[in-house]
Amino acid sequence: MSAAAMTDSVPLLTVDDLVLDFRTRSGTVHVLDGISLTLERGEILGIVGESGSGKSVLAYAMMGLLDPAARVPRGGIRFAGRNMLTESERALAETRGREIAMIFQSPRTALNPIRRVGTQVQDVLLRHANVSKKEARTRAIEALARVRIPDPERRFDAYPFELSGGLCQRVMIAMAMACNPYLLIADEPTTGLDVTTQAVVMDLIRDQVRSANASVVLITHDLALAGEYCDRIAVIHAGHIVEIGSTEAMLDSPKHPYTARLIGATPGGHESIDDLASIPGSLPDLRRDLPPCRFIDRCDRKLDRCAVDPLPAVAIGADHLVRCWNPL
Amino acid sequence: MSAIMEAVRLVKRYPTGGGMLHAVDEVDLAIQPGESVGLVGESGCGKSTLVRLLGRLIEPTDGAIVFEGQDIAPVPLRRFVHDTARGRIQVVFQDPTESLNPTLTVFETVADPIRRLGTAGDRNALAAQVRKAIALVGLPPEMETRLPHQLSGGQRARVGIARAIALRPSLLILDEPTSALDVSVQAVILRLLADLRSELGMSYLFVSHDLNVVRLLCSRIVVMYLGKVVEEGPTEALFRDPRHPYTRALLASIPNPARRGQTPWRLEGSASSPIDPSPTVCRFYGRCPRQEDACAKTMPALRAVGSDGVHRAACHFAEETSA
Amino acid sequence: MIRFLRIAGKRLLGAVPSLIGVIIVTFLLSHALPGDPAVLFAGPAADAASVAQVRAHLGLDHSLPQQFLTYVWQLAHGDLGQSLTTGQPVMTDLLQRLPASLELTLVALIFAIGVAVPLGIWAATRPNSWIDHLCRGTVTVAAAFPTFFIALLLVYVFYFLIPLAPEPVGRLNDVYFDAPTTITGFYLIDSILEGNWQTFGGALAQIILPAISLGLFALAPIARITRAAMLQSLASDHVRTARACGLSRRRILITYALRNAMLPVVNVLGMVFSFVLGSNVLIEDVYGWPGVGAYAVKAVISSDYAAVQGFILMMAVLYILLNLVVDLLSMVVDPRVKFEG
Amino acid sequence: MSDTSLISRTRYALSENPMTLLAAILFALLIFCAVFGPLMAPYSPLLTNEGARMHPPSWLHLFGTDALGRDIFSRVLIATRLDLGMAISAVVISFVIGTALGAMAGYWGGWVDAIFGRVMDTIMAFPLFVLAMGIVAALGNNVTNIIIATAVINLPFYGRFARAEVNVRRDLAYVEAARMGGNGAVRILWGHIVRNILPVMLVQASLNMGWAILNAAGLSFIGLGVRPPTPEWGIMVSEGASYIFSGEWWTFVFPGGALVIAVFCFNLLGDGLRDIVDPRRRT
Repeated sequence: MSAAAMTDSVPLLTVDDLVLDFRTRSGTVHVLDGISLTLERGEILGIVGESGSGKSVLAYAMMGLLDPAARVPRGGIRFAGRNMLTESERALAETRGREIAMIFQSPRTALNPIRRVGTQVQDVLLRHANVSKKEARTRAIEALARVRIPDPERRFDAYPFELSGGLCQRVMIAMAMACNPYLLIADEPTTGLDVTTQAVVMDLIRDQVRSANASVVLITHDLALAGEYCDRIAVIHAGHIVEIGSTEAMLDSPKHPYTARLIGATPGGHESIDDLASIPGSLPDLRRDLPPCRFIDRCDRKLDRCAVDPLPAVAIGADHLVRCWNPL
Repeated sequence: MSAIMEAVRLVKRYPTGGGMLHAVDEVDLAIQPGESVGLVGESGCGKSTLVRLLGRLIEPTDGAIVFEGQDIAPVPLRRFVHDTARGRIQVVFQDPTESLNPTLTVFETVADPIRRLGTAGDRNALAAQVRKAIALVGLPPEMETRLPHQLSGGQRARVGIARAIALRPSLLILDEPTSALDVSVQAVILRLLADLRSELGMSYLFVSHDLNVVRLLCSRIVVMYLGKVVEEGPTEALFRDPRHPYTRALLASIPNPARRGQTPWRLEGSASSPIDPSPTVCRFYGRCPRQEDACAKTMPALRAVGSDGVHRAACHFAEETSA
Repeated sequence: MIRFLRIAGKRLLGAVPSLIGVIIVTFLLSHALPGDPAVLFAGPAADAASVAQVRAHLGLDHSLPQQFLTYVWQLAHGDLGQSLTTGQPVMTDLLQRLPASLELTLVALIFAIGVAVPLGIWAATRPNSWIDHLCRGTVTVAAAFPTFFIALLLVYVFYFLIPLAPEPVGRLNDVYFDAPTTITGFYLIDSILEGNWQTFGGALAQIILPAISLGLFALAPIARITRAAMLQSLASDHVRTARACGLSRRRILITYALRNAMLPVVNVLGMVFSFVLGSNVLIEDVYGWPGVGAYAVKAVISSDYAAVQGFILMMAVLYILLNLVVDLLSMVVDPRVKFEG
Repeated sequence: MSDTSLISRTRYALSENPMTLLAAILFALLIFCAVFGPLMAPYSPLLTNEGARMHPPSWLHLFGTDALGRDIFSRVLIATRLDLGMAISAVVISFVIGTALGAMAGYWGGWVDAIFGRVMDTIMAFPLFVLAMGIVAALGNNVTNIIIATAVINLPFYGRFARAEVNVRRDLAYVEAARMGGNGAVRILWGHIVRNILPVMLVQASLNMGWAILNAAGLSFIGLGVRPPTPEWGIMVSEGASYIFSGEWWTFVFPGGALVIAVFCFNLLGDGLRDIVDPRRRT
């Protein structure tokens, strides 16, 4: 991370040179490699990548919710003074829901199908807010009202299957924000929702965290969506953060060939189909021994050293970092 | 110029416990030869039902489907399956994984429609046709013997397209063909589709929830809401000057980095019930930012709003251009 | 609650077609099949005249639909015909013996559920551990033992070889104990109600081996489905959400995982009931249990048609009722069922 | 399913669950006994021997002798063919009929499905063993009727399974694509749907075999179907039961044990096949 990105205070979240593998029957999968980033208070960071790039695993690692098959040979994640990878499950459970919260894609299945949605919000409050049952109920209804669920007293008693996908996602946001966490991790929160609902949900997430001065990590495959809502964007490719910087810098003058290709392949902003760029090849097989740069097979700017030298971290301007030997 | 496919007052209703579900309600839609028409709308608006009606996978409740000059709606599905028109309307399905039979190789998958409906005489002629289709979608010949689970998402999408174009249809209906794909793959498939259309001279009905995709591929867009067409018009006109409030909301919801920090008017809530909707109330009533008495009294008809006569909208206030 | 009752009523009505089907099948089993019941009823020594007499007496000279109507008419009056072996009305015989079979069935079910559900949960919380493999192995082996064989083995080992269990002479050894006064017909409950702990102990000792014999086979399906459902539940999206919300391990395990996992478990109970009810036939004789199963076996061997038919009908009705209970139970567990209903 | 993946999955399933290998060996042994049992038996199964009544197991009579002096080992061995034969015939009948009817009901729905559902519901409304008992009692006491009864009570098992599997596939995109490609109903049902569910159905059949064996043996045990002196495991257990209080355990333990092994083998085999064919359903 460039020194300029550091402020005087300690960042809310620091991921430092994180390496993460999955042990599977068909070999070790090198899911994440050398991930470093920081997140300040009140900031919205987008992590953008194709499926299989490791962006969701990174989100789960931040929550300390890793699969037992995951191994972390190097690096760490510090959130609000805690090491999220080494703390006990009990301590992490205290933190989750209170200081760090998460929302998921497909909100209908993310909620318990046979428990009233209000009760699920209430469960979180009872666990973390040290309140009576009655008080928790009142506060749960308030939380539902804050996410603009119409008629929250009545909806408190609804089951997830009685609500639309958009409303379920609002309930999830209400649950996540019930205890005013410092950080909200949103893992593809609008996948599967209609575009109009997506806009409503994203507005809601943004407004909620802004008013609580919380931070967001938005995991998404949609660069345009990240562009509209995030302050900064990190582009992840095959377990590497290839470029990270302010949204303007990333979209206006991308430095990594992959970022540029990604922007070129996003349908919005093109006048004709002929302008639509493609990205050749696909993600490398993460079970193999990988070259230092994992984009090398898809890159038209590769140099000889790309296959040999470890990835550089080139700072461009104050808050823009690219990991490429031959940036644009 | 006569349309290659024209739906006339097409209706599909389903009986449900609570009444009749009006999935597609008196929809008129014409596709000209060589034209590429985009169909957009939120989930549950009836666009999938319309695709299945036009693709002749389900029987319409009422209305006509005129394809290449003949009304094919009265032909029962059981018989239509063996009709020559069957091969001339093909559909590319949404999920490339689900749309391939897991036990059939790429070759068998593409050969199936040719065997059933094609004219290929002997084995060699069939193989030649299959290889041609596989080559057209840009799959290397060695993929022929692969099974779906041995292919990547993009390759599966290509197989689905190869199967659909194997019979050289005149109308290809694409039901969200790229929604399950990553952007990088999506871009490739979209370009392939554009190339195939000009190469084979097909007409497209392209269904998508992504307006940006539709914009790139289609010259005309049809917007559906709760079983009805609420607006249709040339792509540029519709993007520049949407006349129906729903279309406006749809356009305003497209993620756009240029709008960062702004909160335009959002379409909240969900559509009213499609079960026995009132025939005299605008379907958008209740969700519309400007609902007036007229909207609750008469259902607005789809009518021309521009001088060109092709841009049409179903709103009482469609003449008021948006700011 | 009103919604619950309304749907319960609906389910009750939904059982009517099954009931009609059951009545038709039992009727067909005796009337429309090869072989002449009149010959059977009249006995091997009867001449043509007495067969004809029996035929007329049984109404077998009427047309099939007419016979069916007579049959339904008699059923409606609780008339299942006369048993040839006991000479009593079949209904009386069955009602007399039913409590014994029901008591045994229920104890067997409680045993099976009580062992299998915790076992399944235990295995699911430690998947692929040695505990898991042990559980899986044990229930697989248990499921391979025919009920009648396990019954014999248990008697041989725990009565003949190591005399731990009492002599298998039915519900209570009347040499030492007096039967409790009939209140529910279940000895275990009646003896408690009477406060007669000695009798309770005696009845309990008698029922343990047959109940285990009956319940053992049911262990496998219940334990397996519990394990599978629990594993699925623990891996589900909503449990992930609960973990992301930092809920306590206990709350996640019980409120979020277990309650959801109970749905499929409740659903297999129907199948398990079917098995346990049917198996009474196989083991009652071994334990000298005076239930309907042993009665039915005797009836089958002596071609006592009315008795067999009555038994089948009664079991089917019982089973339909039990399934209704399962249905209502799953409604309590899953709110979604209510809305679909 | 490609050959390589089938082999690798088989290897995986075997390494994951070595019991499947044991099951396969037991299965081979059972089939061997069923085919060659009569040739290998040291004594005639019906040969009574006044001088050798109730002999405990010895080298002369591996499993001892029964009250009539018949060699229990020979009887158990020879019974394999009958017991497996009854179960396999019953399973084949219910598999074929159940799958066909269920698939049609699931595909066409409507009144075909309604009638199918009613018939299955009626069968399922009985405790199944009780129904089997009733059927054999009514149809007559012989082996064929045991097979018919066992087939009837297993019918809903396949029928409902096939119906459900076909029902979820009937509107899948690849089936609709097949319709687009000019396939008629029969071709779609057989070529595109049933062929895909056949492996899973076969797993169900092998899981069901154990149950069919138990059912047939249970019927003989209570005196239905097979009659003495025919060697059959259920009937032999039933005959041996009389000597339980005189301690002649071998009379019922060996035929009972044979039943246990057969049922155990098929249950394990079904589990193993399921792991190979359909790993998701593993329980």
